[in-house]
Amino acid sequence: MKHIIIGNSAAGIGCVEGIRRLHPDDEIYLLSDEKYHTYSRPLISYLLEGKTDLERMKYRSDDFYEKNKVTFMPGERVVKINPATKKITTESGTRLSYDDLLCATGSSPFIPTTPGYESVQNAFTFSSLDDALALQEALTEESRVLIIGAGLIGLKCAEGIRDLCRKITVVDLANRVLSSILDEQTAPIIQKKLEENGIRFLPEDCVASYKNGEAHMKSGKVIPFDILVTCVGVRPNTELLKTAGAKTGKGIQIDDHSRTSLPNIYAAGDCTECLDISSGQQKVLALLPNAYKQGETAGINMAGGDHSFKDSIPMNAIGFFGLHMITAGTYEGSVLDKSENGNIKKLFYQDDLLKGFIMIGDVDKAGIYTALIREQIPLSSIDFDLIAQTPGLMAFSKKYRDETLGGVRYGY
Amino acid sequence: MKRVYVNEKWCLACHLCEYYCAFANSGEKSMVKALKNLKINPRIHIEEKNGISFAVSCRHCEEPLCVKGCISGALSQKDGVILIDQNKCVGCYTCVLSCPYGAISPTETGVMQKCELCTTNASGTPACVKGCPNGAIVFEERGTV
Amino acid sequence: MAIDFLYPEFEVVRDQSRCIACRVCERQCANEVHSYDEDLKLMVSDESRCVNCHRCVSLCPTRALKIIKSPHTFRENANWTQDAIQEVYRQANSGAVLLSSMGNPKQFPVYWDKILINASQVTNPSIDPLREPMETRVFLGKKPTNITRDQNGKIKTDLPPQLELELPILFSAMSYGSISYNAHESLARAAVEMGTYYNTGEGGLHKDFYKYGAHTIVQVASGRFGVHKDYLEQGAAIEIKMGQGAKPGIGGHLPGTKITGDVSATRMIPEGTDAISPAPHHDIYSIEDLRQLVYSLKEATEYKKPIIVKVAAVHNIAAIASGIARSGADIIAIDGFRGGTGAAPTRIRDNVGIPIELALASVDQRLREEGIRNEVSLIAGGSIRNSADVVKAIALGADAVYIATGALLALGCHLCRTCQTGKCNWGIATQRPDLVKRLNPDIGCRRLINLLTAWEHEIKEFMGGMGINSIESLKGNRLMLRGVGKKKKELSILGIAHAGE
Amino acid sequence: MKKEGEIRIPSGCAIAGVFAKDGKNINGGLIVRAMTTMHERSNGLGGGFAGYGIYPQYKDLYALHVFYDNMTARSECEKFIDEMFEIVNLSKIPIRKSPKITDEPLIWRYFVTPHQNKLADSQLDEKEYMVRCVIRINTKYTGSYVFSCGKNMGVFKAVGYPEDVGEFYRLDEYEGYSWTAHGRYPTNTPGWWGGAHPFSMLDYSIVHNGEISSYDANRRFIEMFGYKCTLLTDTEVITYIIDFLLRHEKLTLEETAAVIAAPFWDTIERKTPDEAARYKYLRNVFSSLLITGPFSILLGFEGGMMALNDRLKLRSMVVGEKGDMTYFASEECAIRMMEPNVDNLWSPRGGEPVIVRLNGGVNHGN
Repeated sequence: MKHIIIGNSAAGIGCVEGIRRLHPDDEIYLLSDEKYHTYSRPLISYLLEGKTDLERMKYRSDDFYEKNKVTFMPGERVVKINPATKKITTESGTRLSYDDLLCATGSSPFIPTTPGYESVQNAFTFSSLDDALALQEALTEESRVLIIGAGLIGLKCAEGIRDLCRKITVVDLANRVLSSILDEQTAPIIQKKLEENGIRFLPEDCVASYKNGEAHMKSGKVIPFDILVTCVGVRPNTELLKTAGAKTGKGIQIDDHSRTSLPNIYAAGDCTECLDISSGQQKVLALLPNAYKQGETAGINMAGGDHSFKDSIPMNAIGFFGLHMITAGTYEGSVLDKSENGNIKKLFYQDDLLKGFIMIGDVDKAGIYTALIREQIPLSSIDFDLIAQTPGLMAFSKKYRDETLGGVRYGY
Repeated sequence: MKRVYVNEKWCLACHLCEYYCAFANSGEKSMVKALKNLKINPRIHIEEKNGISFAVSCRHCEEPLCVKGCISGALSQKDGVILIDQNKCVGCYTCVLSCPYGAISPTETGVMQKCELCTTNASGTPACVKGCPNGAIVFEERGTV
Repeated sequence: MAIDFLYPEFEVVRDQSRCIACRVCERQCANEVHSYDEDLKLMVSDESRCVNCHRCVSLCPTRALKIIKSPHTFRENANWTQDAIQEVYRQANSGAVLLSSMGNPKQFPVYWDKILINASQVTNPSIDPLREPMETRVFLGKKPTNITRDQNGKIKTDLPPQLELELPILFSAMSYGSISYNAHESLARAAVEMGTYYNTGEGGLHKDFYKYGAHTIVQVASGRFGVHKDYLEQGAAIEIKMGQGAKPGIGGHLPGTKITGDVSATRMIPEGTDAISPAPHHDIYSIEDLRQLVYSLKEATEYKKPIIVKVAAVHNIAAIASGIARSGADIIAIDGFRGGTGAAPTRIRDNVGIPIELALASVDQRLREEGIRNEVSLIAGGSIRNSADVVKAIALGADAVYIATGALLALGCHLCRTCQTGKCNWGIATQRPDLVKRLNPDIGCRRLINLLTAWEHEIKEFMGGMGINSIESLKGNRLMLRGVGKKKKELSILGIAHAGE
Repeated sequence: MKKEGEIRIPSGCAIAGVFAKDGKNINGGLIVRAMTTMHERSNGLGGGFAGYGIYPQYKDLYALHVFYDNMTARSECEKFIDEMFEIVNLSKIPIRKSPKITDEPLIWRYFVTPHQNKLADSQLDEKEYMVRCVIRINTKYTGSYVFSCGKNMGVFKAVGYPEDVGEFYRLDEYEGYSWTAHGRYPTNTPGWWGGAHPFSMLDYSIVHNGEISSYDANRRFIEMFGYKCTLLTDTEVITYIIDFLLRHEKLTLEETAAVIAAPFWDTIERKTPDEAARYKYLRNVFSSLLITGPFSILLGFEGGMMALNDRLKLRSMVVGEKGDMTYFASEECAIRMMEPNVDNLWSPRGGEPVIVRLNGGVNHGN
């Protein structure tokens, strides 16, 4: 069998590893429009911050392609997929046929149409290594940086370049930072942390126009800047498959086997949309763990296996200046607030299930809550009071512990 | 593969596993030198309540959510053992978010640590197993988890 | 509080330069000797509570602890020893009988240690147990006196009920109640594994252990606790306990605090009530009465199980044993004055009874003189400490030996001799669930198996050295023994020559 | 030094035997010559022979061979013999004086039969009556020692090398269908005539090479049944055990062998269930009669002979056949001396008896 993978990030790599779990010898072609060895995109802010470097941020070891017998084709942008002939064409004119194909084309930063944007000298986005390197190149100790968007990317970018510039201002339309994952009660804690570290936040505002190195805000404020980074969001790269005839919504639509609507074509990662089981809605869950698992699922199925991934939920682990937070699921239903001693813990539950949580500060063992959401464990089957206080296996049944810790097999 | 299994029936909550773990991963030859006047930060933790107690450490899952979710590629699975390359880890806590057992925790430097079945230290057999006085923690081959 | 004149017997010595304050000592001491002082940031101890059981010492990961005998002393006095003085204080405080546990610790002669074993040289080859078969199988019970044959002249092979042992060592009676469920499970499983037997003692048999019945000796003692038809039928043999080496002539007393849950159900007495075993069986006031009980039990079990009569070694033991041999009993168990106990009045334990070596020698000789040695098997107990003791006991005439203290040591007992408090830190002599769980039967069973396996190896080495390849050729083979440093009278009772003779 | 009966005396030895299944007479000189080849296996502290079929003219009488230390002992003992038995014939046993055999006691022979009234009064069977009388003499009559008491057989033994002992007793003048012989290498005796071998009881005679390690276990057990081990030798206790098993317990020779040289348990467990049960029964019931340690024995009895090794075969023993003749010896050379052209020659396995009987084939054991 011959497999083609488009995309060299988590989903693509997951796909390689998925295929190799079943078939050590199937042919694999991996094409990337970037020229780099696979690297971790979320690490670009850490790169600027100096917490990692180009070597260490490689997502897999140098011998990854060789070890996995992957024909790696860097710098090859695929421009066409023909599902009827099972062939692809690249920008350079290379044509390849496939038996199965994974489309893991990721997402691209969205840049709102703003008057004067084209005239901005140092305008950047922040989602690829090239973006980061370019930004780094442009930064000086005197730079005043304006970041549009106080989401995960914008804030991580702010943290990453904090020591590389003089001034950072972050603007967002919302009334708080991280509005997609924090509520009004918890967002100010992060905002405070950012401000303590010299990052200015401008809520409920947006740029009306750029003129002469200044951003003229809708509110009337004028913010002079040297460098602009636009981080208002990303859009799934669906064009390639959409053109080929696949069903797409916000992202490429896939099932729990990572199959698209086209035969022998799979998709995974940020370019897709899938079911968030915590909310029951189709969503673009542009998260690395999600991408990997979708890619791996695709890989196993491409190799002839039968694997499904049906428990996607939104989840985020992120930290700023040593203050960590972990959130997962959706914030629906009743709230149990177990915050104490400056640590935030809000649990959202409904219909005997944990739906979501927000933890800031002490995030120890947060994965146990994640598991409650992901595995949809009925809260009545565990000691919810205890687990709400202290995440631990103590709150589960002895049988559960015997199975997970003791390796005991019941029912055999 | 051989895994660490915990039988809570025999756990005495003596916490020796935690100390032997911390010692084994300290790189020191003397436990006194390694642990004296320190608050230990072991990779195995006792949970105890109302006379029930048990040790929790990495289960070395066959489908490890931590490895699959690791954004930096620092976590990997080698011969069934889930290892962490602390040099690659950036301390993002995605593994903490992912692990259903709470078996990954930060070190003092902010990168993560977890049980590696003592394959990366000088202990040989996992130190918690060797140090358990009552056979509550064992290292055995029992098929898949 | 009034002055009690008692000073701590032990000192807890903690090397603070080693202590890492892991607090395992604190968590593991049921006597609450250790604690952590938050202000001092140090572990501290209250030695007045220490019983010297070594639990803390054994678990301390940095070996920061040791327990030493307090050097605190009275003015030296060979007559009024420290023990003698303190016992007076204790009784003056309490007005009570002194209680102790385990066997007589006093300085009486240990005859085992004055007996030496023979080995072959030149005239007769020693046998290498690693190369040649070396057999330790033993049958306990009556041996028929007349061979009978069928019409074809073939020998009829029916035998009276017997116990078949793969090695001549049994675990002697320790009741569920005096020792823990896990201790019993360890003993039972080890007995099964090693092809021998353990003994319920007088506390009945927990239903969970019925599955080990084929390797269980069920005891009928004066309190008759837990005795019912099913119980008798579970066992491979029934033991009538007439006496115990640690406390000949008196009964037993398990305090109500130990009669909890399953112990109470197994004993068939209400929770919290004291279990009092009378000094005599109130239906046995004579040897004729014993015979009646022996046959009652045989009737009850359809003559399918051998009956053991266990007696303490006392002054006229030979005559007593002769009487028992004629009572219908199949096996006599003799328990020497060093035998252990879960609780006994100290004075009785330390002053009543005679050494098993002398008792065994005189009983074996007496039964042979009367020509009835084949009517009964002899089990010797009461401080068999190692394989050499086993070999010596068998050469003196025992068919097998009982071990209990040795078995408890294998399980972790450190002979602190405070079983009566019920706070055994090793999970053996206790019913407190948090303490009981400290004895994992998987480990306990393995250690017992190890012990017996090691002894078996050693016994075989001894036998091979003597040129004997089957244990039956050792039984009563007193020529294989020589005494050292003992008087003529003692040697004559033991029936052995002096070394060099 | 202490003599036999005062201390246990281990010894090494040479043994030999010859048996004519057709019952033809063999001259005693043959077995004496056989023993000369194994001179080095003895040390001059004891030699002896047993011959069967040698007293055809008195074949229904018990032949008592007695050593007396002195005349007083003799007159005391003879009173007792006279009291218990009808003496049909008494005489000194003819000897040939030799410088190699010294310090001989008085050696007398009596052909006797129990007084019928005494026998009836005793309520014992005749053999038991004989045994009790002999044990009584040997334990109560100081200076008297009955060393042979069977019918139509006799033991001849002395301190000295066996070939010299044969010469001394003029064995070339006796004829019998079965002979056993023994040369002794005791390691701890001044040499006492009574301590020489064969040891016999009624018509059972034993010659034995070995040193059994089960001695005291066997002795203390067998003594419960009226036997008294006065000599403290292996041969004595083995004889009593065989007497007990054959005569008292009425076991067959094969069963007797399965007691004293019992198969190992794992061997027993490999047999058929029926057989295993019988072997197990015998080992169990007579556990104290298992003989361990090295031995090779020749058991002579009226009409037959059995050779048996300990179960590990820790002592040598070879068997040879030629026609109706069967030969036994510690070493092959002794057999070759008796019959240079044997047909079969083999070394029986440990614990497997070789039994020969008059007019019967050689029994190779199981």
